[in-house]
Amino acid sequence: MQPLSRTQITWRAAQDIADGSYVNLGIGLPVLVANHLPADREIILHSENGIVGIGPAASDDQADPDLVDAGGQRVTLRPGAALVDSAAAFGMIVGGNIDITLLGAFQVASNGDFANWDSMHPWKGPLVGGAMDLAAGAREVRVIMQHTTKEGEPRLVTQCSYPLTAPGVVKRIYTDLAIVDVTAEGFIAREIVAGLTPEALSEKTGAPIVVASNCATLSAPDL
Amino acid sequence: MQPLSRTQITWRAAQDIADGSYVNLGIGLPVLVANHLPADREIILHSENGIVGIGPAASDDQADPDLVDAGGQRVTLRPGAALVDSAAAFGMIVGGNIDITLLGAFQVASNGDFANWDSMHPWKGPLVGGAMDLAAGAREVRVIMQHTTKEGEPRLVTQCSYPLTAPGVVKRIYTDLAIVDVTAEGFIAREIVAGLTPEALSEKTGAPIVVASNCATLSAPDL
Amino acid sequence: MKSAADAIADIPDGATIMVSGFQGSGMPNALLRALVDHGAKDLTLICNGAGPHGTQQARLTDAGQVRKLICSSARGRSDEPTPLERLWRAGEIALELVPQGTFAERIRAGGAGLAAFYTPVSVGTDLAKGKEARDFDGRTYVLETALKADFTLLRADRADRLGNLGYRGTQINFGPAMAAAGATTIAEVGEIVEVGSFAPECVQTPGIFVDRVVVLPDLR
Amino acid sequence: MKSAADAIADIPDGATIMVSGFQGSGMPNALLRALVDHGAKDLTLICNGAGPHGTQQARLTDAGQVRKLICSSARGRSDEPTPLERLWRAGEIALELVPQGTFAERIRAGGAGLAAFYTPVSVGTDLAKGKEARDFDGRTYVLETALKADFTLLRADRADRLGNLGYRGTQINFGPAMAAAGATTIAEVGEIVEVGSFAPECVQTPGIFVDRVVVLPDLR
Repeated sequence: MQPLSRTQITWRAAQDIADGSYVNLGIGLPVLVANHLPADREIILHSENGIVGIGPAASDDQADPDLVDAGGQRVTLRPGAALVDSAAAFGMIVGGNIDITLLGAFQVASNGDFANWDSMHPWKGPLVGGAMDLAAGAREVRVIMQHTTKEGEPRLVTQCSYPLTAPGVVKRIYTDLAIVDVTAEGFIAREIVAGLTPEALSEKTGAPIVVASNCATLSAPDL
Repeated sequence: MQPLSRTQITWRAAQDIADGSYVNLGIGLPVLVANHLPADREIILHSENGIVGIGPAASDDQADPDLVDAGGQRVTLRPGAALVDSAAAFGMIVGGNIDITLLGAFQVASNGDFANWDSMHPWKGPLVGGAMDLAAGAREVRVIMQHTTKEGEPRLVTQCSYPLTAPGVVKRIYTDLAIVDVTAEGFIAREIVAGLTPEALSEKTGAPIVVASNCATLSAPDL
Repeated sequence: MKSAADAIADIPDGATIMVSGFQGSGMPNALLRALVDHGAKDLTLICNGAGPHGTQQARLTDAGQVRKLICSSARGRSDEPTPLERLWRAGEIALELVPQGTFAERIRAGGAGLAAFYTPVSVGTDLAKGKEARDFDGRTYVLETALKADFTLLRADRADRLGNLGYRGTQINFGPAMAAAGATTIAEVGEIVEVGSFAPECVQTPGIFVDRVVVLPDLR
Repeated sequence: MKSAADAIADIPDGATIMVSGFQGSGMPNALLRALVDHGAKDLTLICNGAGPHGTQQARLTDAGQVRKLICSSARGRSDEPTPLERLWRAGEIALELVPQGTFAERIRAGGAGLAAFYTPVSVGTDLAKGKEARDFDGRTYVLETALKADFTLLRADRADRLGNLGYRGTQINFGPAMAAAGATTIAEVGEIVEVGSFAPECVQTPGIFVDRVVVLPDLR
């Protein structure tokens, strides 16, 4: 059994983004999806601090502290980009103009609830950023995360133990082991890495998970 | 007794606008105030369809159907003008950024209520435009109107018989006969045209009106 | 889109349609003309003012295609009732009169995904009757609900292939707010410009809001 | 205004202050530095995030000048608690955590004269606890109140004599909304440009919202 690397997960998630989509990529793993968007598709990346049309990451000599994405990374603009203020940028999100948001998560529940903002850290200050706005506003919420914690605890669960970011919104999850859809019937595995049995997948999943009859092999190029 | 002409009323109202003010002039008589603004003051005219900084009326060869004020008049822009959308333009109004609005009215009551939108016409369709937004949002509402109707009925009243535009907002009224402040004690005449006695003014006014002890003569140049 | 007729062909009976424009500036006359020809009826029209006689917008209401008009002005300018005023008096068209700033703000709220807001405008007037009033910090506000539309029709000066729009002068008026509040937004423009022609900080309506563009060069 | 110190000299103890900026871009560091030196205390600070250690904004909170912080992030990046995190844990600074879009919209509402609005964001989460929930058309929304300030501090790239502002890149972030929501808005800019330099359709913050401008040429 060969789990996908972090880079491979982001590659795989990128393949599912349709031509013409407006997409917001969350901080962390999701933002790396930008590196793998198919070149033949026109996909427009949105950042909640006011960019519609992020271009490639800035090289050292391009880097401009006044051209940053939501994670603070120095970026460029693609031709045809627009710069707007934060209220307008979030208006696009909550107004339903972002086709897909890809977000990281601590946990996703089989009813689509997910948690990604409050790590319940004993002394760190609270941080929510734009997570709840994206979760409530985007037309489709997809999550990218490891299938289990470092300690091997499932992150796909029947009920989130961490405070929710939004209830019932996640439609698809990309992990190192599987692509899992969140349906009215709960988790359904659409792709599983080679060598992982349905039983082994169930063991690593904290809620009932059905393997689709047409379940494919989850794979990605060496990256 | 020599009442002010319509043009003279607008001239007089213009003299009371302080340097540096942002001003919105209502359709009809008020918009003519723009012709008489003192040249040594920087007064910025706002139009609710999205102009901050209206310039002089357009000459025939300047006239552009895509540069109009709220009354549909073809205008120019002053240097430093901004063009914004209607939501932003009304945000300026309701958000309290218009120092003064000058509006026409059917009636003003001695508690500051006024009526200028619904003429109670038997068959005409309703029209409110931006009147209520200006009335509720501007920092100071001043009214320009004839002191009485064509039939001689008072327009300054104890209670408006026409539907209100806003309650309790008018601070000052410019008429062909007087400048009247609306105070907690009711109407107080600050200036009266020469030859008009306090008694004659009271007769033409539908509510108690006090003539200020320092009441001046209301006059304007021949225009 | 090849033509205005193509662009509006899928507007069904009963649709809610926003139409930008103020005092003639920014009115999407080609799209409106196509909509009259198309014949969709039972429309709810959200447009700041009733169009003066002879305009494409007036043709739409005069033809009886509009069931309800949400606006800040439905008054004709003539000494005789306009066809719209007659339809209204006869109960064949419903009017919802809204203060113009509240009208703009309701559309802006619809585009931004909000359901409703509290505004001080119209408090104490007939237009606040039947609306929920509520005090915040000692001032009274009324509750106004957001407006959204199935289709938005607007005119701009130019567009790029991504749907970014630029307006001439006061054409802009309700365009940006309506573009955001329409599920399908259709713009008629005078020119298609190269992608990259707009300065990024000066895109008056970003293409994310625009679904269809019709080029009508004789508009310019 | 000659200096940042002059521009903020009348900020009293207990004032509510909005500060623009996101990930360092658009932070009015000269004004913040002056405010630390000025020493006003018991401030309510409305700023998207707590400033990283060493920034002027962090100096303001670390110095105990802030009684309450309204933000979408108050988390430090280090393995040890930041001074702000210590003050918060000790109960010496109050935190109001707001989703970033709701934060922006509350400020925008304050500038536009609205009292409150219903948003779908945060419904069903801990951040909606204690807030009024209400259904519109079958979806649940929570009531969020507008934010206003006595003073807004922001950075822009350039200004003209009328106070019109232009921003570089992502400097814009909360600037336009906060400029409108502040009773007194103070901008620090790198350059004063001639009146007429801005294209009218491209004035990112119109001068009507701006009260004071400080020119700091070394900002550019």
